[in-house]
Amino acid sequence: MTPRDGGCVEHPDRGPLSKVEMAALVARDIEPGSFVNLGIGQPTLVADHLPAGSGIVLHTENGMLNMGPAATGDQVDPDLTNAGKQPVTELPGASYFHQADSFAMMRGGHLDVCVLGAFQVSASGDLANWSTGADDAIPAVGEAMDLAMGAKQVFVMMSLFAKDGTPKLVPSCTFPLTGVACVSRVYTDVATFELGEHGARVVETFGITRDALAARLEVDLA
Amino acid sequence: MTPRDGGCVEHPDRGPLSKVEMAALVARDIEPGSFVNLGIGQPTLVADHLPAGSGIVLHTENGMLNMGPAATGDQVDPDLTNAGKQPVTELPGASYFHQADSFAMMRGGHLDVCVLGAFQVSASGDLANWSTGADDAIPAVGEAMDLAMGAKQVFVMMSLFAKDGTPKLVPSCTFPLTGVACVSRVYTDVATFELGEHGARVVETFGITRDALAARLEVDLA
Amino acid sequence: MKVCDTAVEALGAVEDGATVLVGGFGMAGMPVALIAALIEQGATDLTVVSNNAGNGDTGLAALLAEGRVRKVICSFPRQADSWVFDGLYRAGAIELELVPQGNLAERMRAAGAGIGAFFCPTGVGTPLAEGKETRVIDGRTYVLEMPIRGDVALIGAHRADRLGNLVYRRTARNFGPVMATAATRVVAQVSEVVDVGGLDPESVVTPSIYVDAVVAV
Amino acid sequence: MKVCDTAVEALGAVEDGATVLVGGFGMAGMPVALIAALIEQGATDLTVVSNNAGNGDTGLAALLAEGRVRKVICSFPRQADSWVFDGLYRAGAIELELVPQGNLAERMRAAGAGIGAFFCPTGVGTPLAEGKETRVIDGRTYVLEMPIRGDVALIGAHRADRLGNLVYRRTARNFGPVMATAATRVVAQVSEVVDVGGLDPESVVTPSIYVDAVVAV
Repeated sequence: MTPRDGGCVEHPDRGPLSKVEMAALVARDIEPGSFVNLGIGQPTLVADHLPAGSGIVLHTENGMLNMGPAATGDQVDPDLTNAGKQPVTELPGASYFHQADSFAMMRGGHLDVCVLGAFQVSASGDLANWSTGADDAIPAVGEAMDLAMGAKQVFVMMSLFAKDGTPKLVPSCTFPLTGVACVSRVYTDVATFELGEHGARVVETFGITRDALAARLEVDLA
Repeated sequence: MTPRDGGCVEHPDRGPLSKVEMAALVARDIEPGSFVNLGIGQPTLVADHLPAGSGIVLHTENGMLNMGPAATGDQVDPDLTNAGKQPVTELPGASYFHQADSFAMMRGGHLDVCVLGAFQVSASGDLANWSTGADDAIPAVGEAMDLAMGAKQVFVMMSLFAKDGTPKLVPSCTFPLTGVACVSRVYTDVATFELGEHGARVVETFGITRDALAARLEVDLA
Repeated sequence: MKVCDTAVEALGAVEDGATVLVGGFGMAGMPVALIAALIEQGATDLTVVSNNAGNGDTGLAALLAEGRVRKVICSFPRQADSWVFDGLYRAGAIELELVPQGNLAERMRAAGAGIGAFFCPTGVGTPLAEGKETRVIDGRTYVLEMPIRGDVALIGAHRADRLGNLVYRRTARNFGPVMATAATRVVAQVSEVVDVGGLDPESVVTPSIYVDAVVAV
Repeated sequence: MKVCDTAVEALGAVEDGATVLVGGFGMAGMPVALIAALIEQGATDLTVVSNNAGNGDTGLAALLAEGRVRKVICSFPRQADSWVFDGLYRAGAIELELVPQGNLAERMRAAGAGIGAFFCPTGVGTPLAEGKETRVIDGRTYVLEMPIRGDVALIGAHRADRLGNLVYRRTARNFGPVMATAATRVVAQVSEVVDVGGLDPESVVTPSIYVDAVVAV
C-alpha cells in the first residue's frame, strides 16, 4: 500500500473489491460495542464479517435488538423476520418493541451506525436510495429516510459506477433525495471515501490510483 | 322527590350530602365497563361504591390499569402505589406501563371518565383545581391539566360553597385555570349539575330547593 | 370488550369510506382472518393504512383486487409479490400516500396520544416533504407531520385475556400496539384467548383499554 | 454498557451545570443510591428534572439541601414532606419550571425520539401555557411544547442483564423508561444483575441500547 496526499492509501494490486470484500471493509470500521442497523440487500452481508466478541448489536427496524443470523430449517419462524422479511434468529439478550418505539430509537439518534445501499451519494453527503424518479416506477420508501436522518453515522455500500459507467458519487444528486448531508462514509468496489463539510476525501483505492479515480469522477476530491 | 323544570329533581328531605354520599352518586352515574381515573383526595372514595361486576376498570396515571383497593398489612408494596402515593393492590387483568404511555392513554381520549376535586368550576365547564393563586403558595400541578383535557368526561366532586360561604360554581373562574370547557358534571353536597354549551343545569338538589339554590349562586341556571 | 366466536362478528360494522388501519409487516402480524372478514362484510371506498400494500393474491391484496380500497397510506407498497397493488396503481385505479415508515408509526402514535401535530426530522429536503411546513429548531430542520387516525384497526396479536389485554410474539409485534391506540374501534385476532389473570401484568403490551373485540383463529 | 460495583463508579463524571433526569414517582422507582453518589461526586449548579422535588431529608431532598441544584423542572414539587424544596423556593434560592406531568413525560419522550417539538392539548388557556405558541388544528387548540433532554439520567429499575436490558416492577416503572431514552448517559440502579439471556426478550422494557451503566444495590 502507498500512502498519498490527504492520507489516501492506494492498493494497486487489490481490487476492484467484491461485495463480500466491501462488506468486510465496512465491518472493520464499526467500533466494538456499536448498535448497528444493516439495510436491506448488500449491507446485510456486513453481519458475516463482524468479529466474534465485538459486542456489536444488530437492530432491525421491524422491532428487535440483538438480531441473529438468518434462520434455516427448523429455526424458521414466521413471527421472526428482518426488515427484508427474511427469517432470522434471536441472540441472547434480545429485546422486542413496536414500530413507534423502534423508529424512536432510530430517529432519536441512538443507533451508532447504519449501512445502506445507494443509487447516488453527493460529495456533501446527500443520499438518494429510494427512487430513481422513473415515471412508471411504483414508489416505495420504507425505513430509508428514517435511517438516513436517524443514525449517528450513515455508511453507504455501492459500486462506484453504474452499469453504463456513470459515477454514483456525484456533485449533486439527480435522483430524488432520501436525506440531506447524512452520509459520512462511502464504501465502493474501487475506493472508500469520507464525506463531510470539506467534501469527499478518498481514504483507500483498490486496483486504481487516486489520480485515475479522480479523472473518472466529476466531484472535487479533498 | 319532586321533578322540576329542566328535569331537576328536588330531595328536600335529604342532604346536605356527606362526602361518602357524593361519592355514591358519582359511582351511580359511571357506565358499566368504563375506564375511570379517580383524582387524589375525595374522588378516591368513589371506588368503594362501584358495583361488583360492573366491569369498571381503574386507571392510575403513575402507570397501571385495573388498580385494586388500598393495600393493608402484608399487601403493602412500595413499588405499587396510586397517584396519591398510597399503597394499593393489583386486580387480575392489570397492566403496567410507563409515564409517556400512561399519559398518552389519558391525553389521547381513551379514558371514559375522570373524577376530580375543584376549587372552582365555571358554568361553561372551566376548571380551577391546581392553584389558588396565593402569592406564597408552592405551585404544583401534577396530572390535573392532563386529566382535565384528556378524559372523555370530567366529573367534579366538591362542596358547593367554600367555608366562607362563597359559591364554587361561578360565572367565570377567578383562580388560575386547569382546563377550559372540560367539566361535564359537578357533584356537590347540595346539588348536582350538568354543564355544557347551554350553561349549568341543576339535575338534583339535596336539602334545598332549586329556587333557594339559584338565589345563592351568581350563575344563571339553565 | 367482547370475545367473539367469528372474525365477522369481531369485525362488526365497518362503514363505506372508513379508514382501516391494518397491522403487520409483510405477513408477520398480518390479521389475515380479519381482512377476510372485511372482504366478506362488504364495506367499500376504504382508505387502508398499512406498512405494505398486499402480498400475492390473499389478505390485503385480495381486498384491493375486489376494488374496495380507494386509497392506500403506506411506506413500502412495492414488493416482489405486490402485483395486485402495482396493477391498480399503474391503471390509476388507486390513490397512494407514501409515508416514511417511521412517520407512519409516529403519526399513528400521535393520533393515539392526543398530539395535534409534531415536528419530525425524517424526509426534510426530500420529495415526501414537499408542500409541508418546515421549521428550524435548535439549528436542525424539521417537517410538520399530522396524526393518522383510523375508524377501525385490525391487528394480529399472540394472546389476549378476556378483558382484551394483548401480548405479541417476536417481530410480529410491529404495528399492532401503535394501531391499537389510533382507531375508534380496535379488533384483534389472536392465537388464543386466556382467562383474566392469565397474562403477566408486567408483560402486557396493549392494555385492555384499547381493545374492543378479539377473536381466536 | 458497564456493570459496576459501586454507585459512584456507575454514576461516573457529571459536570457542573449538567441537566440530570431523576426517575421515580414519590419513592417508587427513586434511584436513591445514585442520588447519594451524585451528592458524593460533587457536581453543582445542576438542573434536575423529576416528577417531584424531594421527600423528607434524604435522596433528592438531600441534594437540594446541599445547594447543588440551580433549577428544578417538575410537575408536583409541593408535598406534605417537601420542606427542603419549599424552603429554598420561598427563599428564592431555587428556580422552578412547573410542567404538567404528561408534558414532562412527553417532552422527554420527544427528546428521545428525535421529535423537534409537538402540539399538545394540555395546559391550553392556563397560566402554564402563557407565552407559548398555540395553534388550532382540526378545531382544537394546542400548545407547542419543546423536548427536554438530559446530560445524564438516573433511574431505578428492577433487574438488568449484563447487556443493560432493563425490567421494572409494578408502578415503579413510571419515568424510568422515558428518561432512559432522553439522556446522553443513562445509569440504572437495580436489585439484581442477571446473565445475558436471563430476561425474557418479550418483556424487556428498556432495551440495552439506552443504558450505559448499571449497579446492583
